[in-house]
This record gives sequence, C-alpha cells and structure tokens, in this order.
Amino acid sequence: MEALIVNALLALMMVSVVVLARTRNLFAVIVLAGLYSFLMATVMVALDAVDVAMTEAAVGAGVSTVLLLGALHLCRSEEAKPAHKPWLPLAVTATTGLVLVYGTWDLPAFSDAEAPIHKHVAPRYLEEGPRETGIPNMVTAVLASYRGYDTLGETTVVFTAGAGIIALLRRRRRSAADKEAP
Amino acid sequence: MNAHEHLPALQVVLPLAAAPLAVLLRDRVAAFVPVLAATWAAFAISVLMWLQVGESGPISYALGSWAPPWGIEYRVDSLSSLLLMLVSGVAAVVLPYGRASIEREIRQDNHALFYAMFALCLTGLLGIVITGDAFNLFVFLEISSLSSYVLIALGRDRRALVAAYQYLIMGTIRATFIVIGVGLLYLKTGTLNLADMGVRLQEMTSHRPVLAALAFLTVGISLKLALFPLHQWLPNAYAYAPSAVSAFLAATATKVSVYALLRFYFSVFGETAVFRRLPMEDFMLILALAGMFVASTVAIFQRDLKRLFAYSSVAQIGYIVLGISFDSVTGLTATIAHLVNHAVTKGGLFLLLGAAMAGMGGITLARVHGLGRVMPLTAFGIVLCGLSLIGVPGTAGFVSKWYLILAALEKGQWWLVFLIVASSLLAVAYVWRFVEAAYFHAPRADLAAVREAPAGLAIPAWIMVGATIWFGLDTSVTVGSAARAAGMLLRVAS
Amino acid sequence: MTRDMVLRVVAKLLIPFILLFALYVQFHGDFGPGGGFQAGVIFAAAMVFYAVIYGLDNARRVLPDWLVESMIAAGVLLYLGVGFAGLLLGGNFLDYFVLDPEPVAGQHRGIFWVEAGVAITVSGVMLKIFYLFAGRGTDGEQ
Amino acid sequence: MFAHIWSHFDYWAMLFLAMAGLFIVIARGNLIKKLVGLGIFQTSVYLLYLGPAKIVGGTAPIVDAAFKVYSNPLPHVLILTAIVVGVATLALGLALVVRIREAYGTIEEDEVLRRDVQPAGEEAQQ
Repeated sequence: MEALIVNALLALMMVSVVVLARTRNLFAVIVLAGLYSFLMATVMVALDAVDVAMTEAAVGAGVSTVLLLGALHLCRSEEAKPAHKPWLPLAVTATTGLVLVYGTWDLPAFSDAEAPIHKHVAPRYLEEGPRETGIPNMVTAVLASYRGYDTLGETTVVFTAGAGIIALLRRRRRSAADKEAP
Repeated sequence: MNAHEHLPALQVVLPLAAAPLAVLLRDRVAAFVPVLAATWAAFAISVLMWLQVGESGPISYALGSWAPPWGIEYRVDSLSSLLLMLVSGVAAVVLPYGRASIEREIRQDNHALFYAMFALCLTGLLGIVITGDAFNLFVFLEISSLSSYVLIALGRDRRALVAAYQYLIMGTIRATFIVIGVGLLYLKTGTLNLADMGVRLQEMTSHRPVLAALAFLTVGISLKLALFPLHQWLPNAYAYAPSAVSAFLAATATKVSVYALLRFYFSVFGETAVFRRLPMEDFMLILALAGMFVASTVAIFQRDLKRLFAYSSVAQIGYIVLGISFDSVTGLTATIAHLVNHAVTKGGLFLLLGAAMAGMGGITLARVHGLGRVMPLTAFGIVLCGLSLIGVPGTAGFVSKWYLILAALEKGQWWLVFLIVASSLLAVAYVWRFVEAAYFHAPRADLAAVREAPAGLAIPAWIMVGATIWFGLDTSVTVGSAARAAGMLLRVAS
Repeated sequence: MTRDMVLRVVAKLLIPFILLFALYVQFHGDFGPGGGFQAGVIFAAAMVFYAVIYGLDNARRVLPDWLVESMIAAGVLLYLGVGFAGLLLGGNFLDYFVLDPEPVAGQHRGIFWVEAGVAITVSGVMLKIFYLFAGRGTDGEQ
Repeated sequence: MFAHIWSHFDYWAMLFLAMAGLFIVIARGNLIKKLVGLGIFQTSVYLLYLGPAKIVGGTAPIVDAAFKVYSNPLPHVLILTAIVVGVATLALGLALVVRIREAYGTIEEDEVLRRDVQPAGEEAQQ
C-alpha cells in the first residue's frame, strides 16, 4: 500500500514535468514547478522523511516559487520558440539516462531492509543516538551533531548566496541617499 | 587547547570565519584585514602540516569528535598537504594584488563583499582538498562554486554576467552529477567516508552501480576540470572576471578538481577498478591529446590575451590528464608536479595580464602593441611565463614535461614523446603572438605615456614569476612531494 | 502596501502567531520535524507578509538593511563560535561534549546554539533577498 | 521486467525526472526556464537518496519506545543539505538573470549572445 501511494505520486510528478517542459508561458511554468515541489514534499512524507518534506514544502514550493515569480516580474518575459532542433541535448540526456538505467538496475529494491545503507553507519545513529545526544529526532541529531560540520557548510552556502546577491543587486549608495532626500 | 593538534580544522575554519567578519565590518579597509590575516595564517598552517606529514605520516582529524565513518573526517596526506599549500599559497599572493587591482575594477561599496567572497572561495577549495568525506566534499565544492560565480560576475564587462550565469548552470549540473555518483556509491556501501568506501568497494568494483558512479564522477569532475571537450565555460569565465579572480581561479580551481579526480580514482575506486577493468587509459589519453592540440590551436587565433591564455589552460590540463593516463608512478609524478608548476605559471601570467590591463586599459593583442617598451618589466614577465608554458629548460614547465616524457618512454611510447614536443610548438606559436605584439609594434599614440605597473600589482606577480623560475631550477619541493604523493596513490613504497 | 482595513487587521493578528510558530519549529526540532533552517524560513515569511501588507518601507523600518545584513553574518559567526568553544574547552572543532560537564547536556547546548545560528543566517538571507528583489521593482527602471 | 520496474519504481521515476530536467536546462534558451529545469534535475536526485532510505512499515526516525523500525535518517540529513544548496543556487542564478535582463534587455540566451557579437565590439571603441 505504501509503495502504491509513493509510486502514484511519482507518476503524477512525471506528468507535471512533461507538461512543464512543453509550456512556454513562464508564469504557468513557475506554477507547475511549485506543484512539482509540492508533490515532491508529499512523496517525502510518504517516504518517512518528514523533516525533509517540511523543508521542501517551505523552500521548493514556497521560497523558490516566490523568488521565481519575483524574477519574472522584473524580467517580464515569455519563452521564445526554440530556434533549432534539440538533437544535441536529446543525445546528452539519453546518454545520461542510459547510464542511470545501467547504474540503478542492480541497486537494492524498494524497502529492502538488508541494503548496505541500513546495515552500516546508520544503525549506530538509531541505536546509540538518543543516548549519545539526548535527542529523539535522529535527523536533528545527525544534522546538528554527528554531521554538524556539513551543516556549518550548508549555512555557509546560504551565507555565500546571500552576500553574493547583495553584491549583485545592491544599488549604489548614492541612489539610496537621493531617495531619502526629498 | 593544543593548537598544533587542531591545524586541520583551523586550515579551513579561519578563512571561513574571515568572510562573515568582512561582511560585518562593511568598510573596505577594515574588511581586508581579517581576510588577509586568515589567508596568510592558512598558508602558514598548510606549510606546518606539510612538514608534519613529511615527518610522521597522514593526519586524521575527527570533526565534532565523532569517529569516522559516523562523523566527518579531515585527512591530510602527502597529496592533500601539497595541494593545501598550493591553494593557500596562491591565495596569499593574489589577495594583496586583489586589493590593488579591484580599486580600478570593482565599485567601492562592493570591496568588502569581494574580500568575503574571496575568503569563501578559498575556504571551499581548501575544504574540498582536506575532507575525507564524500558529501562534505560536495558541500565545500558548492561554497567554492557559488563564491566564484559571484566573483566572476563582479567583472566590469556585462559579458561577465553571462559568463557567470553559464558557469552557474555548468557548475550545478556538474555538482549534481557528483551527487548522483556519490549517491550510487553510498547506496552500495552505506558509508560516506572516502577511505571506508574504498575498503568496502574492493569486492564490488565490477558491479554496475559502481561503474555508473565512476562515469558520473568522471564526467562531473571533468566538467569542473575543463577537460576537453567539456571546457566551454572556462575561457569566458576567465576572460571577463576581475584580474585577481582570473589569476586565482586559473591557478587553483582546476587543480583542485584534478585532485578530486585522483582522490576518487585511486583512494576510492582503486587503481585496479579504474584502469584494469575499463579502457580508461586509452580514453583519457585521447581526450588529453585532443585537448593539447585543439585548445592550443584555438588559442593561437584569439585576439584577447586573457582568452588566449585561458585556452592555453585547457591545453595544459591535457598534459595533466595525460600523466594520469599512464597509470604509473612517473606519470602521476608528472601530473602532480604539473599541478603546481602550471599553477604558479598561470597565476603569474594572469596577474601580469591584469597589470598590463591596468596600464593599457585592455588586453586585446591590438592594444598591447609596444607593451615591451612602455611596461618592460610586465612584458618580460609575461614572456618568462610563456617560456614555462612552452617548457623551455630552466622554467617550471620544463620539469613537468620532462617527467611526462620519461613516463612515455617507460611505456615505450615513442610517438607520444613526439606529440608532446609537437604540442609545445603550438605553445611557441601562441606565445609568439604576444611577443610580436609587445616587442615588434610601436605603442598606440595615446598609450605611449603609460608607465610600468605600480608595486602593489608588480610585486605579487613577480613572486609568482620567481616561483616559476625557482621550481624550474630546484625541483626538491615540487617533484619531491609529487613523487611521494604518487607513490602513496599507487600504494608503492617510495 | 494595501489600504484594505480588514487585511491590515488580520495581518496584525496573524503575524504574532506566525512568529510563534517559527519559534515552535525552532525549539521543537529536537522532538519532531523542524529546526533552524525551517524556522528561519518561516520567520522571514512573517516579515515578507508584513512587508506585503504594510509596505516595503515600513518593513525596512522594523528590520533595517544594516540589521538584516548583520544577521546574515552573525548566524555563521555564532555557528563558528560554538565550534571554537569546543576547541577552547579542550575538544575538537565542533565538539559539543566538552561544552558542559555532563556530555549529553553539552550536546544539547551545542545543538541549541548551532540551530540558532542557522535560523539567524537563513532568515537574514531570505529577508535580504526579498528586500533586494522587491526594491528592484519599485525604485528601479525609472 | 515488470516486477523489476515496480520494485525499482523510485529509481525509474528519478531517472525520468533527471533526464527531463537536464533536457530543459540544455535545450531551452530562456534563462528562467533553464533555472527551473536545473531545479528539477537537482530535486530528482533527492529520490535516489530518499527512496532507498524508506522501509515499509517503518516510521520517521524520531526514536520512541512505541516503534521498532525506522527509516534511515542519514539520507534525510544529506538531502536537507542538498535542498538548501539548491535554493541558494536558484536565488543566485535569478539575481544574475535580473542583472542580465537589465544589461541586455532580454533573457533569451541566443539573443543575449547575439547582442554581444557586434563586430563593433571593443576594437571599435579604441
């Protein structure tokens, strides 16, 4: 049953992406991208990744959509018709897809409890984590403590983007002064 | 607290801390101080660790005191310590240059942010080199990538924006390829620690997901490496970025990618998986040769000097990959030595180009006519670096080419020796184009009064040029470390 | 900015609850889903909501640009500070065990401050990006 | 074959979405649409990590005496980081698009490139 729900949601996501690829109205594209993210968040809930789902809903469906709409508002644009036949992109995509088919074919099946990822490293988090960190939510414990350094890196990425956007979009000091003058 | 034990963490964390400080301080003079202090400290730390590794072997550091593979491990060995020294050393030279050059190239209220981005880029590159964890590598890769997009976009020309955007698309695709590769490996092994992965992969080197992971990681890293034919993003990025940024990225970014490739090939997959089971040798050989010849030829026909030498970088990456394809200690020694040699050569070259641009207002070949007359030192320095690109004895470039030739001879591939020499002739051609413009033409009337570059630009540039000559004469640091690192990668006692 | 009285009153009533929710997400992250990143986004969303109803200039008066920019840097510095505290107290970088005589309590303390750092930087960045994009629309392209 | 597709459906969906996203990035010329495609390409990879982390019958990895089987928390942590990196990249990309639009007056890649290849270029300014 759980597998059925997940697979149905995944199928919906595939449909929304196909529609998105064929749409040229950018507003519709952004709305579809938001829908895609929302479906993704739902899939994540079904996959027990509640922390991730919450983030994806807030970030993918929320922040990203707002940012895209904001940028679209500043750019006011409609996608032009593609000028040439996309043979090269198709070839690149097909090759990537084939390597992925090849690579994922032998991977453990869905919900295989004997898969290596359930046998190595993770068991310690689940068995010892609450005692070692005193925190029942293992995602928080791994995120902030066991792999806290990754999270420092992640915060730094956000910081980099923020400071970078300031550098790119800030108007000169002078214009700000002009605005306050009258 | 014993500072000595914590050098691996401080190596990365000090430049990282300098970035928010620079943002907080806001003032362009005040922001420079912590970034400079952190950059120089990072260089000092890398030298200390290099000495320590030479004496007592690899250093492992458990961040958060969580033992690997549950926590994240920093690992410094003979290869990573050399790269750390290279990256932080180049940064230590380029940053003071940046202070002088951005006065002309970047508007003043962005200077503090420029320093912050520089510190972040350095942090990211150091983090990639020092980490022993596959996912942590991705995180620091993104720090260095995001900051370099911004640094490139700060260039004066509007084309810098487009170059940065294209680099962002390329960079994100490549990072996603790397995440896919790491994901496949994780699903097969259950671990993210590179060394642990290496051990667990031993028995499954022929499994399909592992081979697919190899493909994704190779393509992903080669994109960043600008390995021919995946190099398209590089010339624009280097050409329109601010001078200090071109110099820093040209000297370090591609080198760190080579490092990542070596790490995955030899420490994770293991040499047998990569070279015995797949025709990787031939594949890399072909790409390397194609890069050496096609990119050098394209370089000859460029009008803009930054673009010309950017294509030359693509060609030089060909030599670096050629060394890997030999799969021998001599070949890897050549590769690793060329990482360092090419870094100082190209670093010096781009710093001098920036100085020339500051004087002449542009660096198209037409504009630098008579550079040898108005800016004799700068022009001479460019020629010296050019000689190193060609591989003239007495320069750093010669040393690495010499080892490449030795490696080819070891394998009995005489025809390769011939090709290496032939491709050097192409380098003669593109360097000659500069010489012709600089020495055999009179400067344009309005540029005849241009003076030699100010000391703030000239001194850092000449430190790099000096290193180019020094590494050409004394090879104990470069080839010595490179041979040790190559022995370690191939698990041969040196 | 909207002149609709109903919207303004509703906003005034809602925003404290959104902020409260952000705090809940922040501090309940140990037991349920949530944490610094999500809380930071929600906090920024509350401010964006305020700006949409009461106007960008009013929002900028409540949380001025210099403060937001400082938040961006302060969060990272706070995170790093926890790391350095571990160093100074005799552990490795980001070692939380040494932050308290009781190791598990030390873990708690470390995670608390680290999550706070994440929340501060994330909310600062989100808000700053909103200011920049929204500001671009109104005072740009004259 | 059919059984394989069903038991590995998360992988099949992942690779389909990855291909679609990659195709949009490379083939489309609109700078905003490219970023949307890039986002899809990035998010598709989440499934590669999260799908295998799930154990049917398990619960979210919040340890409690009432449950025995949990899904694997480690991929969740990695993907949380990946999501944040993704949105940071998107925001930076959009900032660049806004600047490009102001500098060029268009956000179609072909058009942007065409407007730079004026033979007038920098040589003419000299």
